[in-house]
Amino acid sequence: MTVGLTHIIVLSTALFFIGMFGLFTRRNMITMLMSIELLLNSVNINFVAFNKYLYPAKMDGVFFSVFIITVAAAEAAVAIAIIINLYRTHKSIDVDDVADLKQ
Amino acid sequence: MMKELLYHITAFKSLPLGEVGGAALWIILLPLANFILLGLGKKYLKNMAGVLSTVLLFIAVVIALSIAYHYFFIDGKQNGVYQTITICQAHWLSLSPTMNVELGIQLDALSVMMLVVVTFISSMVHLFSLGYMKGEERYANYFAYLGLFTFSMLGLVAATNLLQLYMCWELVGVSSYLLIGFYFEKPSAVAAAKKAFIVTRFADLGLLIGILILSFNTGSFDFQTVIQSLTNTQSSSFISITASSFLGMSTLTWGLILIFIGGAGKSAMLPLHIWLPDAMEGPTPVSALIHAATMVVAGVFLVAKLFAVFAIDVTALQLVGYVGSASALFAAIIACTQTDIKRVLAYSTMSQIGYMMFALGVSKYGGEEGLGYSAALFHLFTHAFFKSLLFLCAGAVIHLVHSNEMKDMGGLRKLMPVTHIAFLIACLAIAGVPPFAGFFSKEEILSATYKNNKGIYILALFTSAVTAFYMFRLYFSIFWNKSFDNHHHEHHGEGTITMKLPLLILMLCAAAVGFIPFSEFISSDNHPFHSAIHIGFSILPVVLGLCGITLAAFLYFKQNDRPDKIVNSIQVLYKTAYRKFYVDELYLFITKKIIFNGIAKPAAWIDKNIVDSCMNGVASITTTISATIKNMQSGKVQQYALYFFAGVAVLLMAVLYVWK
Amino acid sequence: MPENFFILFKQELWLTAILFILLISKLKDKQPAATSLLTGINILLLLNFLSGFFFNAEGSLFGKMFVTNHLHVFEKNILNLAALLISLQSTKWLENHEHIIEFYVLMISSLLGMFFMISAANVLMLYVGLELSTIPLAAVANFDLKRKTSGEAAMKLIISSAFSSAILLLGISFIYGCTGSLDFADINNLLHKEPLHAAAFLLFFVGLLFKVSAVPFHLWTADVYEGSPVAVTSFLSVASKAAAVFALLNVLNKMAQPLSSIWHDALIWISLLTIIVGNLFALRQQNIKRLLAFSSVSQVGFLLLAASANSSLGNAAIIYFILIYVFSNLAAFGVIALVSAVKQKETLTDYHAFYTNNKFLSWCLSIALFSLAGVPPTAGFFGKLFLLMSASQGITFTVLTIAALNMVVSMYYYLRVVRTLFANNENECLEAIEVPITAKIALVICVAGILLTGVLSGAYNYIITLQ
Amino acid sequence: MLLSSLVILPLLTVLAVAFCKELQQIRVVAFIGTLLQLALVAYIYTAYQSQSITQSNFLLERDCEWFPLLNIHYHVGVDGISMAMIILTAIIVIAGVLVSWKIKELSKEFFILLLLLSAGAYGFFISLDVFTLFFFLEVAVIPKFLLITIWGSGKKEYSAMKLALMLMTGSALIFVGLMGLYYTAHSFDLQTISKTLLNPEAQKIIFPFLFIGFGFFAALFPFHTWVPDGHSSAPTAASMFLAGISMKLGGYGCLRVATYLLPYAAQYYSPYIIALAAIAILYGAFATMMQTDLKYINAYSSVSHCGFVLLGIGMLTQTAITGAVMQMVSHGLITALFFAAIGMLYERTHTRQVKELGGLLKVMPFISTVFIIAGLCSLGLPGLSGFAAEVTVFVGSWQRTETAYRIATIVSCASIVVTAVYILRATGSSILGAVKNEHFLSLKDATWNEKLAALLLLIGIIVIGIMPYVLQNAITAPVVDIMNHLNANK
Repeated sequence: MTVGLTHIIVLSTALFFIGMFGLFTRRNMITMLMSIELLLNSVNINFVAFNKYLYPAKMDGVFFSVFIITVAAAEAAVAIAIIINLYRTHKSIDVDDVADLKQ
Repeated sequence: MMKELLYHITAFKSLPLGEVGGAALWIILLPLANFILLGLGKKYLKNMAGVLSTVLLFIAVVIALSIAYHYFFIDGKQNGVYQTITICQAHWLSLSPTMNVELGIQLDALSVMMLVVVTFISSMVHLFSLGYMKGEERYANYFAYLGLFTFSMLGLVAATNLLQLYMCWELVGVSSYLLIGFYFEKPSAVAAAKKAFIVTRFADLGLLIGILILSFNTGSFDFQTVIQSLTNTQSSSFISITASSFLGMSTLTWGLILIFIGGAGKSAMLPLHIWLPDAMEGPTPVSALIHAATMVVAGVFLVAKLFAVFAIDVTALQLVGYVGSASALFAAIIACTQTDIKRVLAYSTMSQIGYMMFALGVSKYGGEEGLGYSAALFHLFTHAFFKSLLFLCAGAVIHLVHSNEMKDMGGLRKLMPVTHIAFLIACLAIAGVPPFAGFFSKEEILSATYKNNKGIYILALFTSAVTAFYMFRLYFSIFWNKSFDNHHHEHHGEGTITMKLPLLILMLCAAAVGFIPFSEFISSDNHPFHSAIHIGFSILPVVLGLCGITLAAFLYFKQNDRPDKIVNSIQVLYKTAYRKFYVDELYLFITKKIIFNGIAKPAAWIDKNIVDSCMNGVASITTTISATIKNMQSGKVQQYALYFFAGVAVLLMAVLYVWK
Repeated sequence: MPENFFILFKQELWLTAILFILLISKLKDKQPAATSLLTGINILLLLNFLSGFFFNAEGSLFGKMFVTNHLHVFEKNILNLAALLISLQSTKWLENHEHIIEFYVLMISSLLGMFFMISAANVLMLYVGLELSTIPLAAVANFDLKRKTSGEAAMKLIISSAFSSAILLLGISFIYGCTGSLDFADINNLLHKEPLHAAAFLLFFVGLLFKVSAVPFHLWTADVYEGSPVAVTSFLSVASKAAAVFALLNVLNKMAQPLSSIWHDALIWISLLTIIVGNLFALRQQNIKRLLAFSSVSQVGFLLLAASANSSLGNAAIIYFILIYVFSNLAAFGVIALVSAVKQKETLTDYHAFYTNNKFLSWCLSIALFSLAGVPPTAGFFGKLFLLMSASQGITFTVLTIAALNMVVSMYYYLRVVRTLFANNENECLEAIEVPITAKIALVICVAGILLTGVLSGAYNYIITLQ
Repeated sequence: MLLSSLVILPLLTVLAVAFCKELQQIRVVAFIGTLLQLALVAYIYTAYQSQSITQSNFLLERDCEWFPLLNIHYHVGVDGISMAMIILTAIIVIAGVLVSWKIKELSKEFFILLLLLSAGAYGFFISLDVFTLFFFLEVAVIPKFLLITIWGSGKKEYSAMKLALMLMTGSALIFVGLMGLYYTAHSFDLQTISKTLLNPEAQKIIFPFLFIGFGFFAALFPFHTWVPDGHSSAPTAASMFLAGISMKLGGYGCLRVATYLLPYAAQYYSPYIIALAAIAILYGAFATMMQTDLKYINAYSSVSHCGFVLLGIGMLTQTAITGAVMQMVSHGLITALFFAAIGMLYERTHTRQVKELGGLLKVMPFISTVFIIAGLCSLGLPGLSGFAAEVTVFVGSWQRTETAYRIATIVSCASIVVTAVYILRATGSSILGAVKNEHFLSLKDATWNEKLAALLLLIGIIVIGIMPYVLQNAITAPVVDIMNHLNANK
């Protein structure tokens, strides 16, 4: 059995939903951040797979995924900085404790 | 602006009345000038105000008399018919391309007669008021209001069209309001003024709609056009107005009935009479002028003015006749029981106007058949003199006694001889004793009624006896009965010469005007005709009148307990009549219970609680929704993401399955 | 590299230069005094703004990934102006802040990202611009380090935007899968009205709607606006939103024309929802920043309604409205920033009888609110009307009526603030607030903008000529 | 340029007032500004008179492009109707400034807002482009809100908000209607649209938006509820302006925009308009009877009287429409006079409750006389303006012979009785009667400025009452134009 595009799409979709599930349910902010990384990586898989299977002539998809990885790193850096600061002010990294602004 | 204004006043046309005709404008302008001068300059005029306005009024009387002389004896008649002459016109408004409202002065026999009556009585009242109102705080205001009234009354009688009539009609209503409420610090005066205005306003509504009907169907407000097109049975407007009907009556009938309602309101006909007795709260000379001689007969004037049209429509004219006769009797009965002398006079006025009304109601159009018409106006004419005389006398009495109640009076004949004689003559005149004025006019009315409607004739006879009774009841109670106890009152005699002079003049008139051959001047179709008194016919009413007088003398000449006995024996009837047949209570019920509590209160309530609440409800619903959905913004970032995802999902579903 | 690279890339280069200057000055051991630093930065920003008016050209760079034309230059100028005004307004707050340079570095990076977003003609460029504009903002939202809410706002912003970019990227990946290209023009040619294409596009589209905070993707907005420092809030609400709208317009016009019937309907529903929900939430707010946040949500609804028209008239109306919105919102936030610097909080009750001692500020705030409410003669009236006018080509009377009636609802909460300002209670009113000259200049510019851009039709006509 | 100066002059005055320092200066500058307005209006009137009617119905026109791509023009011009409304505005504004002479608190802002209002009203009446017209209509809303919420009395905040929101709702509907108009006729220009034959079905959809929208301003039942609260909470000058001019904006709009531009729909909806107007007239009058606050009485009576305007418009006969326009002018003057008198009384006695007042004629003869005259005029006394206008409406309404129209006319006529009742009740217990409160005896009569204000309004009322043809001649041509338009689009 060769691994076709479909398999990879299924994988990436599964990854996406796993990531989303994690994002919605985990209370720990660091875990949420990791879930987001899952989301982004599933997209990366998409790009690479599309590029390889459908449009192998150009490298657009691959490059895009490189950009995503880079940006995700930056994003994670900022997010972690924010979470650290939150820990300083709230003494917690539970996302439910940080819900003063509402309604 | 000025140029435009002048342009709009049509220059005096070449008039058959020659030089004098133009002066008719002055009759109307002088009282107006009076009103404006006194209204603006009351601070500076002070006591001169009365004199000034009286002088102006006398000038107006002179002009009116000379115009009447010219009209009736020199220029007015052409080919044996009294002409309708338009003296001047000023454009006021165009209500449609064809319906121009021109304010102006139009003279016909009726108007000329009324001009004379109004100016003359007004001048007498002015003269009388000089003494009567002396020392009043708002002396100038009083004369200003009188000026306004006289102006509007003259405008009414000289109106060229229905709308002008309506305008002046309202203006006399307002001046009546102002004068009744002259003593505005007295709550009863304010209430009476209000009542008078509102009741007549209600009637005016009828008049207004009636005018709308007639003017719409004839395409004009002008009396002449309206009358011409509605009396010509071939004209298109006549056909259209009689063809259409509503609730079984033709539009014409409706229009005339509505107009008559207006007239009935002003003339205090049943059941719109309730304001008149209360209107006696005003100064007495005012009652003499407005509520006896001039304004209250406006209804009669109105029906007479449109008589040619009324004569075509039997239903409306019958209504006039029956309402008139019922009012005459009704008021006469009440008058027998009242103790306030002015109220007695008020009811007597109502009764006498009832006479005029039913005389019109039984009359026919044209020639000798129109005797009722001439008689009604003849009675209007004579009544103006003797009734204003009665009021002025009453005024003099009240001036002396400081009370309106009969029980405070009695035996005044020695203290006020002039008043006494004047009052006696006026009473004789109203009772129909020959040769005083009332006799002649009443005889004409009775003979016209006899010819056309026997039922009304019998009522009228009875009323005439009752009239004689209550008038002499009044006379005896004031001037005879007990002797006057003047220890309690500071005696200041009969008043100044200015108060006595008008009494004397009016006394002469009340005695003499009956000899005028009235139908030679005023007739339904303006063709003069001769009417004679039939001695034989007159015997019955005169005898009945004398019976009434005798009865009154029997009961009231000396102080005794006979009246009380009679009252006790017919207590229920007496009470009912004394309480004016509970009409006031009925009105109170209708206004307070039905209109106030039944309509106005719910309207205000609905506005506040339903209409407004709906508007506010929209706002509160919005806030409620806003409060309900506030938890969407829970503050939890994971839920935000969930909503986000739900949004995406819904959008995708919608795109994939709904829109495709 | 084309010979006019420096002209086409002028505005971005300016920003980069400023960034370098700031970084270098940060590296120096001795920091300059706050006031002189701020003055310098303001002058730089002013020069940056002015540069936008000279030597403009149209063309593309980086293999057509980056396109610029007069309209884009104008859009960027609007953003430059916003940045300048915000900087002028927040001097009072920044003077006492220890990280002035960092603030500007982050803000200008974000601005740079926005410029890339606007000029993007390629999905990759758009994505990079988007992230460049968002991530620094999250950091800068946390700038009141001690305040709990500030951290919360930053957290919510970064997590929400990360999630939204994930969705956006998913969309992009499928678009790439469907078309094999990242170039706007190519995608425009290759996209069809097919379910997969439509779904892919919608995922991408939603990512952008998140940025403009359309309902139901708006939930972060109010919290972030409320929690962030006022300067950041104004930047978020004005610049960030404007850039996202410009980018959205670009995408809709240049990339998604084959699917216009789909996004037309979607936009109408979303915009109605946005208008209504934004208004309903705004109605009950007691915090003036939060109130303005929700009001801005509802304003976006009107923008989207015009965007649904898919016409040049609509685009012009949107750009015009954004210009006005910059003035109005910044006038409002300018006043709020000053009050907040004194009071440290922004509840509506603090503004009770504000007029008694602060006439100038009250008038500025009122005029700004009137403009937001769309009351003539302020420019907001014209802005909103033109939006609806261009929108009404493609919508039913019902939609138009709902939108118009929502203007009345929004009227309520704006007037509520105005009423509070003018209440005559002299006992518990705020004392007179000292207005620094820079803030005064900024406010005067804003108010003049509000009063003049509408009545004098020049601005609008100019935008029309740009297209 | 001449007409535009009507808008510019108040704005210049606003600037001048803004730079004033002392109270006295502010008043005088504002007064001079309004005097100049009056002079300008008089000059425009003479200029208008001297130009003969050419092909166009509008004179002193000026048309320049404003937003060319949207086909929005700044287009102004006057015809008889707008001329009448402009004169009305000038008179009421000057009277408003005069009665506000004593305002001490934030007087500068007060006069500024009042002048802004007048600028809005002038602009509205001279606009020949519906967009410009809408612009000026909305300009006049917010100053009202501020005037009430800052200087008002009673539950002013509620009233001000209610007024603003309801008027804005009206504007929102008008806007929707305008959009419909624009996308049907592709123009905002009044004359251009009037020359285009609009699709009847489209007219039927657009008309309700425009008519109800303007109806909010003109107190169309059931959208009148802002009137009582708004008027009674407003300071005197604002009440005068609200009832005198603001409500006329609605009537003018109903006529000039809704009826004129959508003649087919106007005829289609005529019965509904008539029904609402007749209800407003009688129901408003009855509701007035139960009011105890003088301002509420006048406010509700305004609902009733403005019903005549809508009735006249809805009847669609030349006479009725003429009457409607006359009623607009007349009611503007009367109600302003009434509010001025009530304001003067309130300023002195500090109460507006009918029950607490009494016998004021003795204490303050001038103000009381003004009050009585205003009352009499309100109940339609001939010789004053109210009668001429109402009778024209009645006669015009009677020209519609259908039974429903007749009933509506009779119902409306019946209001003259109810009006008399409430006016006389109010007058009877507050002005006449015995002095109810000792301290009333020490009160002073009107000052010169108040007298001047009252006289100014009175002159207007009397001139129209005695010479209504002056007003009528001015408005005949435009009304005939509207009628021709209606008849051509049956």
